[in-house]
Amino acid sequence: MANILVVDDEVEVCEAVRRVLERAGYAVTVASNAAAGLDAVARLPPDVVVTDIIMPRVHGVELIKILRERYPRIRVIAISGGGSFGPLAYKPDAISTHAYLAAAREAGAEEILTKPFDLTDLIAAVRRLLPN
Amino acid sequence: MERLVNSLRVRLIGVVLVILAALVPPLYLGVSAIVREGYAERFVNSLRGYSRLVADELEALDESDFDRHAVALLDSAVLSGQVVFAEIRDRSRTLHSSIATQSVNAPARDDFHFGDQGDQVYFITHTVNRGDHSVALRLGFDELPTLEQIAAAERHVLIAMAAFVAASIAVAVWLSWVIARPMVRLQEAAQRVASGDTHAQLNVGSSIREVQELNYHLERMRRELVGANEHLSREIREREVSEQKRLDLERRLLHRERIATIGTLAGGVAHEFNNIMTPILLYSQLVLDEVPAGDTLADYLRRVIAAAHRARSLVMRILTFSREMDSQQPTVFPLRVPVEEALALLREIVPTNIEIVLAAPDEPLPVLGDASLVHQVVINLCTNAYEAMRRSGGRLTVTLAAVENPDEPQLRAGLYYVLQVSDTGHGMDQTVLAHIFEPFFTTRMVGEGTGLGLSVVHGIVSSMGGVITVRSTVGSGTTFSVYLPAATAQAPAQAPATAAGAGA
Amino acid sequence: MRRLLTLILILCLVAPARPASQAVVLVVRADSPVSEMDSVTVRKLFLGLPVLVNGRPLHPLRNRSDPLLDEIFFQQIVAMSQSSYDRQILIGVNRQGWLRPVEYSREADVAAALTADPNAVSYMWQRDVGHNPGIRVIRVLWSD
Amino acid sequence: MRVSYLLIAGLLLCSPLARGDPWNYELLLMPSAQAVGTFDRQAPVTEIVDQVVQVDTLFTIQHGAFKLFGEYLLSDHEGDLERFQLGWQASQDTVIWIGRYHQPTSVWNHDHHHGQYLQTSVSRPFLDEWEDLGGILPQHFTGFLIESAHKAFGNWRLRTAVGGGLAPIITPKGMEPFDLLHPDSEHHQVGFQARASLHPGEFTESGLGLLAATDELPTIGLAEPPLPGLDHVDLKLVGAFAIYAAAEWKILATWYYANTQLCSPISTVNGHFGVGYVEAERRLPHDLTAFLRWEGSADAGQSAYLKLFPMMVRQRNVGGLRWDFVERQALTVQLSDTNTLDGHFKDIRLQWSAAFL
Repeated sequence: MANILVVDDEVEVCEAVRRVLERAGYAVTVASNAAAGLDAVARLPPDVVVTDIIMPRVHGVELIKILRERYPRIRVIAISGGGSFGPLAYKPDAISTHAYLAAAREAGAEEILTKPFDLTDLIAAVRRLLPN
Repeated sequence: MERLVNSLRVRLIGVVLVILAALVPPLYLGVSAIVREGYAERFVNSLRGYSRLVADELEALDESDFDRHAVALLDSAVLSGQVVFAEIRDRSRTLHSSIATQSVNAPARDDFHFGDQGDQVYFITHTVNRGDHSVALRLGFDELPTLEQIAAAERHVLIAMAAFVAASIAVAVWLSWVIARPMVRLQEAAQRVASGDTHAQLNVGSSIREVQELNYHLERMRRELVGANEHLSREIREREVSEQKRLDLERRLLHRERIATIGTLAGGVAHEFNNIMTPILLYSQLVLDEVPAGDTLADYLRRVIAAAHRARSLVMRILTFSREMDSQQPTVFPLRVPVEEALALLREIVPTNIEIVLAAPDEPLPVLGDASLVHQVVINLCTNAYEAMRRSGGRLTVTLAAVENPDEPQLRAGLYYVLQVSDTGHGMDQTVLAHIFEPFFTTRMVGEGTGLGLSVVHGIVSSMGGVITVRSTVGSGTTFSVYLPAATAQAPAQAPATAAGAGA
Repeated sequence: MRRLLTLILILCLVAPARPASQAVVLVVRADSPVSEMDSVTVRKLFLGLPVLVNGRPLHPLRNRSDPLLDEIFFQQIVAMSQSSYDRQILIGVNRQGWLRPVEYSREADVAAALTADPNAVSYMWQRDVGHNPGIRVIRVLWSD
Repeated sequence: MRVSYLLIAGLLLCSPLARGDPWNYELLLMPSAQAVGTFDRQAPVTEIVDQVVQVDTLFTIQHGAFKLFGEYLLSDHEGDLERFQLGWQASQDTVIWIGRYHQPTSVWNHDHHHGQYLQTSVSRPFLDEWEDLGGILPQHFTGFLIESAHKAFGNWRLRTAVGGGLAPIITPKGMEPFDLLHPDSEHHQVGFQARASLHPGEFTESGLGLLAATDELPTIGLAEPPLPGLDHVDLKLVGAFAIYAAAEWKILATWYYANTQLCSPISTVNGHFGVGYVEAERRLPHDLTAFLRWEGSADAGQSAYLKLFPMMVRQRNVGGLRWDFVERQALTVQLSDTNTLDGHFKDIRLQWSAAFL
């Protein structure tokens, strides 16, 4: 069974994605920030990492670059809130919205999903990365 | 007006009358005395000459038939017209003229002056030698005609005096009218000017020099007044214009700030909204899969999913709107350009008691990003600065400089340009500094500002990959430092640090 | 006006002491060549015209010791008013260099001048001649 | 000449004839100030007089029958010894003068001489004008003058005057009499004058009289004389005068008939002209005296002699008022309308005059 890591600082989003993926038959682990995500990967390298981009201190793009360097095999799906960074995100160093989507793709994310995405889009994206 | 003319006229005539009263009587007495003396002197002179001639003739009479010749002599004297008494006393005899003269009683003594003894007759006696004895010839001359001449002359003098008095009174009346008239006109003109009609030219035209001078000064004053009025109204208009412009600018700034805020808000809200919508959408679809198709519950779920989809597309439209509005293509521009533009704008609206100083090196200091955003940053920081110094005035200093590896934790090494805005205002204490960048945080009154200014600045600086810090001590002032990465020649979309972009 | 006052003044001064009748007489020095003189010559002499006796001109002296004498001088001797007399003198001096009569204001000076000059002629009150031995009366000029 | 003259005067004055007589003297000062304003002028002003301030001084020194009598006129533009006569009172009515005198045929000058105060009007008739002021008849002579008065019938008096002496010369600047103080070296000729008049009384001014004079006047330095080579003029005058003086009125009139003969070594030119004036004076109350005078001439245009005096007055009317405002001082205002040979002008004169004895 494929193993997917979901990294997002929004706990509700993680929970929802986890449930959907588990219902689709995947094993899902969650992390609330990039650092926790890297720990989880170190413990058990997943097949696919689904990561948010705008996260405090280390934002998603940075995580993707690290994953690309250390675990080239892991496939990455980037999901973003769209909209801009900004005060509500309290993440002073977050970068601006669509710019970082392009940056994520450039950093190595094969699939980009903008929140709120449909269940079917998520499943389809995963299935594109894990055909088997 | 009438009162002025009358009071002047009365006073002038009063003065003239006083002078006349002082002058006329002595003048009259003096002149009439001269007149009387003139006539009297001539009368006495002629009677002395005439009586002397008669006496000489009497002396020349020879002795024979003396009496007859003497009487003939007396007759010729009486016939001469002015003699009213003629008598010759020869020892005990007295001879008289044969022509009867009205009886005149001769006084004991001779007259020596006209009008002596008041008997209207001038008696003169000549002692004539007649051989061994002397004879007295006595003549009396009638003073009446001369007295009448004198009386007539004195009447003439009186008439002349009266005419003189009348003439001088007439002159006084005329003079007061001549003097009063220009005064009256001056008074009217002055009142007209006072009541606002300042454009009527003052020209009284009077022969009297003082009145002319008064007119000249009044006219100059009026012209100055008119000039002063115009100057004042011009100044007021200018003031209003500048006030208008300032308000306009402030409103535009506020408007712009609000728009930017909406943009940021939209961005922020959208971002948060999307995060919230994601579980809603996922769970609704998850439950829809669990629920049999025809079930009313499925219908409800489908309505929820549809609503979620509509919400997503709405948010997407808002995002594209705010992105469009703010995000221009990032370009490389010299940092000092937007700074100078902003300062020029600020000099218009900052009150004069605040001095604005710009210290910038000559190099262009190129940065990558949106110049209008930097313009926005400078405006916000400076507005906050001059608000802090509004009451007490002070100095607002903006400095630009290049810094290699600034020791700011959040910045990676490299060349940065620092924009510092420092003011000499009342400063902020630590509690305020902690929340200064949080949105909706403001120390100002409700309605004076949205409290989003600094958070917007923070957003812009971050989007340009820079960082903003603040130092402040209460009572001496505050300094904001904005570090922006120096733009290098490569393409813009390179390392995240150089991200440019929308938002705010 | 002025002269009236002076006259009244005199009258009240002189009046009480005045003798019943008084006269003004023409006087010369005792040994003067002048014996008698008619009124026309007297008038000429005091008008400044030349009057010669034995080839010598007579010198008229005006006795101004008494204001009444002045009045009598104008009325009886020159028989004209004062201003006419004044004018006549001016014309005389201007035309032929006549000499104005010398004037004395005190009766003693008149007497002294008379005794000093044989050709001098003057006039005084009859009563004053008495106590001046060197003086001789030629004729009565005026008596009231 | 001057020094010797004084010597003679001194000797006579101290002559034994007058021994014992007191020395008497008399001094008469007659100052006057005159302002002239000419207007409406179409001819050069004849009189040189403009703003004249002058003092006429008369002095007499008498010792016995001898008398030195002089008149010195000091004015703002000249200072001259006008008369300087040594007189001898020959008899009761006759005086013999030697020296510089005013010729007696000028009735005006004989009555007033230089004394402005004594004449009623300000200016004198043009025919009696002084030589240096543009006069046409000679006035100052240096020689002898005999004045005497005689009893005529009844009270009438006959006054006569006979004079003779050095006559003035004629120069481009007009006549110049012989001056005692600065005797010039010119060759003066001789002139004789005679006057006789009858007067009703000893002291009366009224009277009638006849005048005659014959003068030889050398002409010196004339640029273009009317007769080429002119060296002298024989001037013969015959005239008559009348004076009526009463308390209120005074009328004065004179008329001359002049016969002139301009002589040059080779030829002579005869000519004649008549000049005269009539003046009336009226005494008014308040010591005012009004006066009016007409002055005229006949055949003045044709007379060659008068060409020597280009600025001569042909006809003049004078009128005015005199005010004897105080004893021996007078203010006179006079208006005159003058016609000269080549034009006319009007002038107004204001004069203050006084006499101090």
